[in-house]
Amino acid sequence: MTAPVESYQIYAVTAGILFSMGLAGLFLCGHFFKKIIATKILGTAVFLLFISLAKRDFVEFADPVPHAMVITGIVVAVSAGAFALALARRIWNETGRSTFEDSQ
Amino acid sequence: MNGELTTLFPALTVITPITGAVVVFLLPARLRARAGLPAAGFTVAAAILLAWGVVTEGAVRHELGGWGAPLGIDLHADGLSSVFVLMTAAIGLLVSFYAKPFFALAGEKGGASELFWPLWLFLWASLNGLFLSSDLFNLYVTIEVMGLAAVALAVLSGRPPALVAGLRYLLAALGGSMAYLMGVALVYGEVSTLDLGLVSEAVEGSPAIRVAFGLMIAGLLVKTAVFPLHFWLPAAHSSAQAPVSAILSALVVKASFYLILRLWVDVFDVAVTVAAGQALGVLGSAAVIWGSYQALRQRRLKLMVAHSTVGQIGYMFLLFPLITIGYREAADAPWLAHAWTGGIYQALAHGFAKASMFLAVGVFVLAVGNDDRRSIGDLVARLPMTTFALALAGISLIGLPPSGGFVAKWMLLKATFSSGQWWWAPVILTGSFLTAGYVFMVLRQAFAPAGKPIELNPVPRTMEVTALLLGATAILIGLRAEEVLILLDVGAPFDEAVEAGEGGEP
Amino acid sequence: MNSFYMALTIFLVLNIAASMVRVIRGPTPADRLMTAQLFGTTGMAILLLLAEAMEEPALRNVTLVFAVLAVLLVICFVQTAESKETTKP
Amino acid sequence: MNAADALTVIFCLAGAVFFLAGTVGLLRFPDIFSRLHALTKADNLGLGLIVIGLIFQSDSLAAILKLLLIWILALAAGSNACYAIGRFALARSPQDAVREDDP
Amino acid sequence: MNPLEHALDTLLCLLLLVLAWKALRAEHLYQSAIFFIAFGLGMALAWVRLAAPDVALAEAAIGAGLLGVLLLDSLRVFSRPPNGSGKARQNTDPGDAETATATTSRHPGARATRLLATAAAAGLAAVLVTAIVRIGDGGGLTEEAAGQLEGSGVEHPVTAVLLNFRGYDTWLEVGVLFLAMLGIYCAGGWVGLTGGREPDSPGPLLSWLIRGLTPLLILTAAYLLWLGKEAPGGAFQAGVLIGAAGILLRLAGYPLTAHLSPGMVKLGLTLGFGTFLVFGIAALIPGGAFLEYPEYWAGEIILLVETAAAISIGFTVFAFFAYLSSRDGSPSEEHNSKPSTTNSD
Repeated sequence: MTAPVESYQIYAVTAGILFSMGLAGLFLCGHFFKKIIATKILGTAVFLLFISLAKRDFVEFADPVPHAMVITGIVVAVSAGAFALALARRIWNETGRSTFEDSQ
Repeated sequence: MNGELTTLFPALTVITPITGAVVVFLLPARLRARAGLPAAGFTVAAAILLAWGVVTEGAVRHELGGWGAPLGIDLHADGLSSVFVLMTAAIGLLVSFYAKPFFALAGEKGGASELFWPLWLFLWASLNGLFLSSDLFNLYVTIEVMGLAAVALAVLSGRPPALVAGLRYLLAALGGSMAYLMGVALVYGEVSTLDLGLVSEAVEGSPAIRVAFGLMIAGLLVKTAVFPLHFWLPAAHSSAQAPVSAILSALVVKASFYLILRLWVDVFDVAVTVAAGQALGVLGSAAVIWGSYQALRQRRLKLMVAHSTVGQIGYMFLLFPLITIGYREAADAPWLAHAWTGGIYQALAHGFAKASMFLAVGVFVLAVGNDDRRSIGDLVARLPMTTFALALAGISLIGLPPSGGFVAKWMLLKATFSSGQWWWAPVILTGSFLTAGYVFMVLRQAFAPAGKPIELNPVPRTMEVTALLLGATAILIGLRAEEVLILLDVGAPFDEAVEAGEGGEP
Repeated sequence: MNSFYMALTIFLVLNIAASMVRVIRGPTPADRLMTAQLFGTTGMAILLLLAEAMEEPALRNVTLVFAVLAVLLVICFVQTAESKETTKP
Repeated sequence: MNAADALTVIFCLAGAVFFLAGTVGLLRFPDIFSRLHALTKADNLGLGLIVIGLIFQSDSLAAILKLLLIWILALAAGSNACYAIGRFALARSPQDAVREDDP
Repeated sequence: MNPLEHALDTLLCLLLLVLAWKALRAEHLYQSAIFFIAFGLGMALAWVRLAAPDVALAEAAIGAGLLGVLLLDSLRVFSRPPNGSGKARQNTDPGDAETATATTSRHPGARATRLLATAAAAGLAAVLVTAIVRIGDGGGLTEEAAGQLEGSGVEHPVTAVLLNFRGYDTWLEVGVLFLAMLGIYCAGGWVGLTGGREPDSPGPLLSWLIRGLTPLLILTAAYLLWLGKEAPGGAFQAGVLIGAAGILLRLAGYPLTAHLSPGMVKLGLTLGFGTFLVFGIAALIPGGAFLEYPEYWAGEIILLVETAAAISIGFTVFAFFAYLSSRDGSPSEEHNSKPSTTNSD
């Protein structure tokens, strides 16, 4: 790479790749369980980008605003994930379906 | 009214419904329904206060936590947001009146229907929060609150089709809001501020901003269920219970449309290109044709109304190509105001009409037991008020003269011709014909004599009255358009609508 | 010293990467879960080394959290997987 | 490279060796019980040695006590995990626990 | 940037990418669960490398405490034939539930969509990476945060932003937790936490460990909560630890929810959110803005609000697990009985 690569840029680039991997996973994976894992990977990718840009603005401590946002985001992602898991389990118990495919 | 007090109103519109939700949740179940209505009443009062404050004082800004723009979060209420807050209040109040008897009836059949009131008040608070917030990350959190509350309401009945549709809706909503958040991350990385006003000043057309803008709009398009990304809407809105479907179709979908409009016009007006506007226009017209055509083919009434939502949302997106073209030629081109008011009017009229249609269909399903189109025979004799409500809502959806829908489509048509983009006109007209198709098909069947007289189970009168009131409002805002336009013009980007003497009657 | 810590951390991360093979090959779920336990312990060692390398005492709290929660996963696996046992006819 | 640094290097390297042993054991051993043994024993010892190595670097008593607490917790977690998984695996497939002639 | 740190960062990023890829592509659900738990650990290390100890603490607590347990519990459900009337479409021999990714690739249409989707994802990755690499140097809000820090009542910048500067976000987010629990009730029926069967005791050794570990968990939670004023720590991490203690006790078969009346459940869920709301409205009365703490009392108010939030988050996290594992844990008859016939207060 031309400019000296800082450490935050490595993580920022990984965030971009993880994001598209999570999005592809969300559409391609059939099973509910893996779709929920895909949404979480999606969220983690976005938070990784937030925090790596925060490290770029390091003065005597890294930029606290993205840190607070990411902590809020992690809790939101976990609660949404728990809700999705509850729905998926209930659907499995009621109808034995674990994918969207066999719906007409 | 000194200025200091009006700054409280934006916070009040968010706090009252949430306090109502917490109080109602803590009450025992039998008191819960009785406490729900007063909480809805207080929220409507706060919304009216806000609208009144905006009209008298102009745009109102509330700095949460007292810290101000770059660090803290602000609630900013201008004409556009207070119009949507008022719409949510009006529809919300009438749906709440409808929901009280509905859940009293549906309560015994199981499901967690006691939880309707806390969830609905929470959703209402997140809608108000979204219309007023002027911070990009806070908008993400509000969208998540709205998404979770909407899905929780959609699966309230506990039946398997509702659960599957709810999970598909939740996963689509999560994907959409994560794409939006990725856009926010790129914007913050570039201009390192989150307040909408500061971002719009600091932003220029750099590649990161264009990608961020694209991601945010794509995420919000998923949540607004525009044509290619609408796969989740019909199942979710039709399998939900009647008042919930009305809330989802009339209000929740409008929130992400409002956000796209806010980002498109106020924040990223530098990064917006003509091609992007045309692309959204094409998506909108595809939605109009596809949604209305699908609605024509449905046998189940609720599915038909849900597909018509997809169609009507398409009309709102015709607004974007008409506005974006304006920047190249002349910033104060005469048709900008028409397109702007036309698009927002379409959102308002569709809200009232769709809510009234879903409530009317709900009454019909309660009375007859199934929502199959063929069993609607002789409805006019047995449920006259519901048929009248269905007719009023249908008129507004098609866009026949006195209704709000007509004002919206008429203004869009005027803007299409005076802006030279004539190709949107055939889309609007075919859309109206298709909508007329399925509305008159239902009405014809309602007036046709039924084969064998089937007995109906009794339906509480308040439910029919609320459906009728909503349909009447859809017509009313067409007749009395001045008030809405005055409120709409506070801080509007193209504020020539009133001076140009257009007023309500075109 | 700093570069020594970094070298050791790189070695431990390679350790984690290598033990992923067991997750893929592991015949029974118990094997796979054991690897998760290994990840936990190695992760704690890495965190302690980074705490020294980056002079950030807060990382010891992170290690403490990992240490305290390490056993939760295993007990959950044993309890839930075991109840699956009893249901098999 | 004063004495403390030298001691740290020695202990941490020893710890790393044990981690390596744990991982190799995990990958190479034929059945679940030997893997379990390699995994929990080797890793805890590896972590212990690294903790001792880092104790030489830490200045305050609180830091030393925290490091030791972390190690003790890891030991407790490791041994109990070994016991729990062992019992579980025994219940699942008793036959390969008593096999004498391993390939 | 000495080369060794570069090597570590690159290695960690590669490991993360491989773990995420395997979590999505693994054939058996158990594999993808374990890969995802390892991915969570890798992310904690990434946060540490990016000088974000608070986020690493949150990721560690939530990843190791709540997420792993929820995933494993859900795996038990997915790998067992449904106790409902519906018969399972996939073969569900315990341990390795066949995932649908293998089945969809058989009929021809899926192959095309898979290729199209992977191509689109690769394109999106390319666009994203170019945008990220060419992003300007924003500078962030570090100066503003440092400038206003002494007015916020706490020394640690992240806690100041989380609870004072952007308190509205945190308040809404505690609301999201409360909402998610309501949603789970909607999905499963409002029966409170007392339904279902408690798992049997895991045997003498583990019970002794759990009895010793739980007070330590609560102590660590209190330590993190108190530490939040001047070092990484705070309400969420402490709350999840309290929840993990509850989950631990439940796993050990202690009848924790037996004497929890629905009223107490509701109070526990709304405590944190309500305290936040009360202090926010209290700030309105003297004419200030919503959630505007008076500077003199800011430190104490933040600590009080954080304690209430930690207790409420702990209770909600515990309720997530207790409700889910009790609802369909036992293949008992409760499926065919109407979910809300039991006492709904």
